[in-house]
Amino acid sequence: MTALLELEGVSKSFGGLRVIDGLDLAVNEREIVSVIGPNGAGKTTLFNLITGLYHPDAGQIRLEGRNLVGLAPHRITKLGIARTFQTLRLFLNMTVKENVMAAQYGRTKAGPFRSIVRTPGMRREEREIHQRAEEKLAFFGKRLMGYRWDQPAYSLSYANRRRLEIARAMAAEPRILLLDEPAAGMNPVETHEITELIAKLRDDGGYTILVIEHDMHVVEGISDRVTALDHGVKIAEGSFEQVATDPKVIEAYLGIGAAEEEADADAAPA
Amino acid sequence: MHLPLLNIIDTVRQLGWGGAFELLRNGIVLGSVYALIALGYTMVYGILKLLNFAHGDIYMVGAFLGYGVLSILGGPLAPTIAMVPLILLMFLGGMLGSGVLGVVVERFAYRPLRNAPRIAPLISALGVSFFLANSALLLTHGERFNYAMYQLGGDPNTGLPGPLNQPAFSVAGRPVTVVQVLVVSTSIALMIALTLLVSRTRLGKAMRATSYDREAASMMGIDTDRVIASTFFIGSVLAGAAGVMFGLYIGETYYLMGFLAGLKAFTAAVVGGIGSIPGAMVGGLLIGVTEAYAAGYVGGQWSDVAVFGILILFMLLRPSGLFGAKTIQKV
Amino acid sequence: MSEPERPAAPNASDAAGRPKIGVDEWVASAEERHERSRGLGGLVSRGWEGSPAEAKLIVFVALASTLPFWMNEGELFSYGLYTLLYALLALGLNIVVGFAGLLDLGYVAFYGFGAYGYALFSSNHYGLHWQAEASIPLIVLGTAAVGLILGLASRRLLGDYLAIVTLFFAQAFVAFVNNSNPKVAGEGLTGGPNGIPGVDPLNFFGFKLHSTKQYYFFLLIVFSLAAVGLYFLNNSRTGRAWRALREDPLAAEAMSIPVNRLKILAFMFGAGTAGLTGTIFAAIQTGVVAGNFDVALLITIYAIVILGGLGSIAGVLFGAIVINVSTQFLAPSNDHPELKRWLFYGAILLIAAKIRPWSRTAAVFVGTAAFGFVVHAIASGISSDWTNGTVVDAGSAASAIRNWVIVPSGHTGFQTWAYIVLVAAIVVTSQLKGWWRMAALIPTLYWVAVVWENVLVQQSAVTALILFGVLLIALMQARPQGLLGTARVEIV
Amino acid sequence: MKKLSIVAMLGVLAVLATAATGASSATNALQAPTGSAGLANALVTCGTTRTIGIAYPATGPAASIGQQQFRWAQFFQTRWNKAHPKDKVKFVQGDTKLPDTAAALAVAHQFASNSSILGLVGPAGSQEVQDTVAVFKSAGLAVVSGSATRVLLTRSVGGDQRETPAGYFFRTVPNDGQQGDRVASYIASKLKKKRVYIIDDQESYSQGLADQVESNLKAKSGYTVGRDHVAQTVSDFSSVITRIPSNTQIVYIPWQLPPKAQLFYTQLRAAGKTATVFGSDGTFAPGTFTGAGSYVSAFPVDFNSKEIKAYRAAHGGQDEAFGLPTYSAAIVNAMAIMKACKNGTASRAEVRTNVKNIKVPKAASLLGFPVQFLSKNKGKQQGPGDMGGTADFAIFKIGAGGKYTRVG
Repeated sequence: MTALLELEGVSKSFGGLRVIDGLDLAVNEREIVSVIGPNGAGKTTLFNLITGLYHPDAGQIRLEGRNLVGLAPHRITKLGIARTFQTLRLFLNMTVKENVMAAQYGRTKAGPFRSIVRTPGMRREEREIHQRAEEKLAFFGKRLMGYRWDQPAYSLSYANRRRLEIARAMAAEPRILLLDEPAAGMNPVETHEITELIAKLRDDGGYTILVIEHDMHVVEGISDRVTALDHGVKIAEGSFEQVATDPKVIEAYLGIGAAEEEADADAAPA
Repeated sequence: MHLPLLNIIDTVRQLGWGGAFELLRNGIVLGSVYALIALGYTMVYGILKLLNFAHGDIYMVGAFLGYGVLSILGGPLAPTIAMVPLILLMFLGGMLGSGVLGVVVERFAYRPLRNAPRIAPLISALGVSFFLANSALLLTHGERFNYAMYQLGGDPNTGLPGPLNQPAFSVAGRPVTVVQVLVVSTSIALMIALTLLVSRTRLGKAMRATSYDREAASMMGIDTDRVIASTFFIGSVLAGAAGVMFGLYIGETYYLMGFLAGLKAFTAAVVGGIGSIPGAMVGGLLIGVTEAYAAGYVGGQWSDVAVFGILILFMLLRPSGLFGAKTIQKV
Repeated sequence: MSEPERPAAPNASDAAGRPKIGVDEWVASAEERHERSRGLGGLVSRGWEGSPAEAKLIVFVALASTLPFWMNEGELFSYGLYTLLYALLALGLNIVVGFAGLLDLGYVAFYGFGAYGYALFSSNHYGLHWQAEASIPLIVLGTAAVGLILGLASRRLLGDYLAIVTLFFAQAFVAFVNNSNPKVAGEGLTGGPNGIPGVDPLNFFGFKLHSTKQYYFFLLIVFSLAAVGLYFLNNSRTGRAWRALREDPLAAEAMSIPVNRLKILAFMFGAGTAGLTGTIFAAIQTGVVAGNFDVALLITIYAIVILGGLGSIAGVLFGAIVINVSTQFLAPSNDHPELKRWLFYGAILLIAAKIRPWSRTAAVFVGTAAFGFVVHAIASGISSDWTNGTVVDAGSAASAIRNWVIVPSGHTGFQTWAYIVLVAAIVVTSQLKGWWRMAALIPTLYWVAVVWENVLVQQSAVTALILFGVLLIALMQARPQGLLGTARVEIV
Repeated sequence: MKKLSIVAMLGVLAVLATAATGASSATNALQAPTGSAGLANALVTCGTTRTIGIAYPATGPAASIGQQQFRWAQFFQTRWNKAHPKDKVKFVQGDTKLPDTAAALAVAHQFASNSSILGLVGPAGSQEVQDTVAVFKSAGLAVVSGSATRVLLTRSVGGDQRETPAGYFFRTVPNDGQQGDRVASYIASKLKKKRVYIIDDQESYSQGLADQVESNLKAKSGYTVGRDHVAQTVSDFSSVITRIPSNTQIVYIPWQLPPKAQLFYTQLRAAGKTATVFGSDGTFAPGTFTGAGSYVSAFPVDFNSKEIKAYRAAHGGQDEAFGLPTYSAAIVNAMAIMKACKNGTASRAEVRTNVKNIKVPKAASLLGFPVQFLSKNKGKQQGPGDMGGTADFAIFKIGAGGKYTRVG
């Protein structure tokens, strides 16, 4: 069985600085893979490469065997990869529901002229867009329901903004969701919720998920597999236990020689 | 039937090297005026991300203030005081007056909008531009005042050159006059002063910090309102100097002169990479020289079209301007 | 005056202390303000927000259709017809700037393309007299195609760089039509500085529009249709995608929205609307000339869109009404000097009446009146030529003004200095605090009257533009998000 | 539901539209949207003060000349009202913002609907006249302009139709054709110079004159005629001057703004070129355009007359002639209205008929010739609405001290 998403020898540098260096990565259907690594390890760059915001200097990125390198980001999303952003890039002045509806652009067809005269086909499609948006929002229970639909996104709390980002990514109807630090800035209760949600996304939603996360509790709770990066190079891969105890990983997080001094590597770095 | 291209080649041949130099000279002199105005644009943009459309009108006010000093102190035919202090006083009046005006404009039209959507101060700037230009129209009845009425540049009757229009030196048989040297050297001096101010002084540091991140700067104890006011003051002082220089060189001041000059300076700032100080200088010169060559070789009516056409091409090829930082999009 | 919480325009010195738009605190305070606004203003604003879009449209059309029945021809032309023309033009700009967030400063060039296109197809210039039902669709498509080309050329440019390229495009357009005299284009494509005169009226299937009223109703119908169409478009997949790309092009791209294609589409729709408006303009004007498409028009249209509230269709209409009616009303050809005088003094009184407590307001008013008589007495004591100038167009108020305001005759420099002193006095007064300010206010207020009578009334056309500039500044401070716009969060 | 209500609304709108506007009666002649027709013959009670509309560019790029025109009109008003206390005039101003003709059209509609307005001075620009004359015509107003000089406004030339209806447009200024002919023949037969360079300033007036002179000179053999154009906003002519061949004898600059001519003159001399500068009536301004040795074509105005001295005393500033024809246009209107008001009432139709027959003697017009309008074509250049008679240009030479002397 070939993997759903495959990266082979992907490299990227910015002005001489190698951010990703010959990276191989495979994500199988309905798998949750976590990417960990210290700040500056190249995790977000990896996401940007997969989604087409950056073009790799070398290497191949394939979705179901189809090469993605060189495609525009919106084409890649249409092929089945959607993401969230670490820094939160919601459409702040649009309502919650509109945010989700906007992401269905690639899945719908009605052109501007049909929209102006409101043909029956266009209205049917519009109803479907509404319906699907409501479904996606319903995934988050009461958090994003009811009166919140018509509120502008900027009025949401931080945690809700993270949830809305996920809902918006879901609305693009992808096969793979790339989640960039979904639990950042959340309190323990919300973090717990997000952990459950990610599992639910895979189990009920049928998504394959690639996630960047710093919170080791979250990583432990959700991951089928964990990949650790440092300076753009993969330094470890395997189950959470394998990776978390790998001396190279501990060294990367805590600095050279830290592995010997700090036996208690349990403390997850922020 | 003449093909336009052949016409141009003909003209180039006809004008020869002397003509080519003359056009270059014209372009550099005019371009250094644009560059000074562009500096004000670019500084304000750098710090507030605001296109200060009223900047051209501050330049216009500077030119009128210089004229005011000239008409009070310089008698029509023989100035009542010596020429050098007279010119210095004109610069002083034009620059200080414009500087104060810039601060007042910032205080009344932009500061209350500090936290408003970005487009609001833009409209406010248009309002200021309307206000200043039409106030000048009201006060001058739209008349064009001519610095050359006073015998600095030359005798208006005989056209004999005055002290400012005497040739200072010549290249390829084409003279470069005193006023042209004055304009170029003054603007170079002001640009050096500005560069030193931005790179060496406390205020310069505060300006750079504020333009990088206003909020962070204010948390670090920088009084950002004062820094912004100073930026407006300095930018307007430069515009005032440009106004006086233009007056001395060309002679004419009138109420709408700020608009087109502002447009060209804005262009210069963007071509150079908006926010960049050396960019504004080079952009200004580039515009001036392009304009001169287009007018000289292609024809007066096409000079603006040529400038716009070349710049459009340029922008399309290098969208962030000459000195604009090519930023990596941070995601 | 139902919104007492609005900071007074020119002397709002508390900018630093005000909450930032978009911050939670601000959201809460905006809600509160909204809840609190009572009285007629609050009722109207809540009623406005509560009613559905089609009701708003019907109310507008119903009110607008009554105009021809109570306005004379000149009023209908300058207030009615031009408001609609500007509104239609601004509607197109709203697509580009309001929906898609592209700073297009070349917009009037498309308007020019439409107008010149119609002038070429339906005039004596080439002897073509196409029917409007043939020429208008062709021109609208042609203009949209030009929009496509400009969009394609500048699709990679962002923000201010896009602005500059499009601004040049507009300038190049004006320069081109002004220069395409016989020597350039062989046949005199655009008529050069003389423009193209004698353009046909709009002529649909043999039915010719030939009066202001007919054009007014025609424009009303076109505007309503365009507004409805854009409303639908804005609430469709395309509209959402435009707004998404305005908010965050990168995120939009990542959410399967082809950003470049949508930008170009926005350009095309904007250009097409401008082209349509241009054809109507050329027909109304019976001629076109390069001067019709200058930057002043661009500024007006931008002011309309931004004043009304970016991205709001009703806002565009509101902005057009405010901008056009105020400029036309202030223009000297609108011959109501007395009315303008009383409105001016009324506005000054209203601003002064914002002083609290009331006793101070009364003190300032009484003080100003007394101050005026004293100054007048002293001035006439010095020399009679300080007070014996003629008061312009004063009607019934002439004697009151003559005995209170000094109107000198024969002092040529007076006007200039009076105006400069006034501007300086306003600047100084606004910076003073407490009793000093009260003390400075009295002579300043009096001086306002002096300048009005001596300078501004004399040159009413220029005054109109000065007041327009002040109006723009004041409106932006009172409502930075525009009249009907919703406050926005900006990512810089 | 939504759709239905909109359709219904449009239906109602269509009914209203037809009700309000009545059936269309297609006419082919002049087609501006109009409708103040009722005012053309309406009788207005005259009283002691009558209203004249004055359309001029008070703001915008042409404000400097527009404001001159208005100052001359004000000067006229003061003098006239002193002399005719029972037949006073007052002006309603209209700002036409030249070159944006849209503003002129709005002014035209407002004037047309303002029933108190009996006569009209302006608009200033030929393009403005072209676009507004239909509105004024339908309202019965005659257009009396002091500065719209395009030949086609009064006279068909070649295949081009005249652009205003006869009897509705008059001008108190000789036209471009007359001036162009005069200048070309002066250059050819008096100055006898064969190398001429023509620069227009890219507006209607200037281009018309430049074309006329260019074609007249080119029609003669042995002439080298160069041509360039500069925008009116330009004040740095150095590069345009570089382009002028150094053996050029005459540079003809038919421009609107005298200060620009002076700038051009000083810059030309500063660049070391000695060609003679030849200006037009637009550049005629003793005190502003003072370049010695230059020529200017203008009306044969007598600047030593006491009226012009009085103007200078009242309004300050330099001598200039651009606004003078506006003074004459105001006289024409005031006289026509006074005549119509003999019986206490007047209508626009009456005033318009009177305008056609007004005679302003040479001394009163200040222009150096009497004002009186042709009713049929005269020569190649003039048609109904032009002045005919001795209304033509004179050539002045600027001498030492900036003194203007008539030489032809």
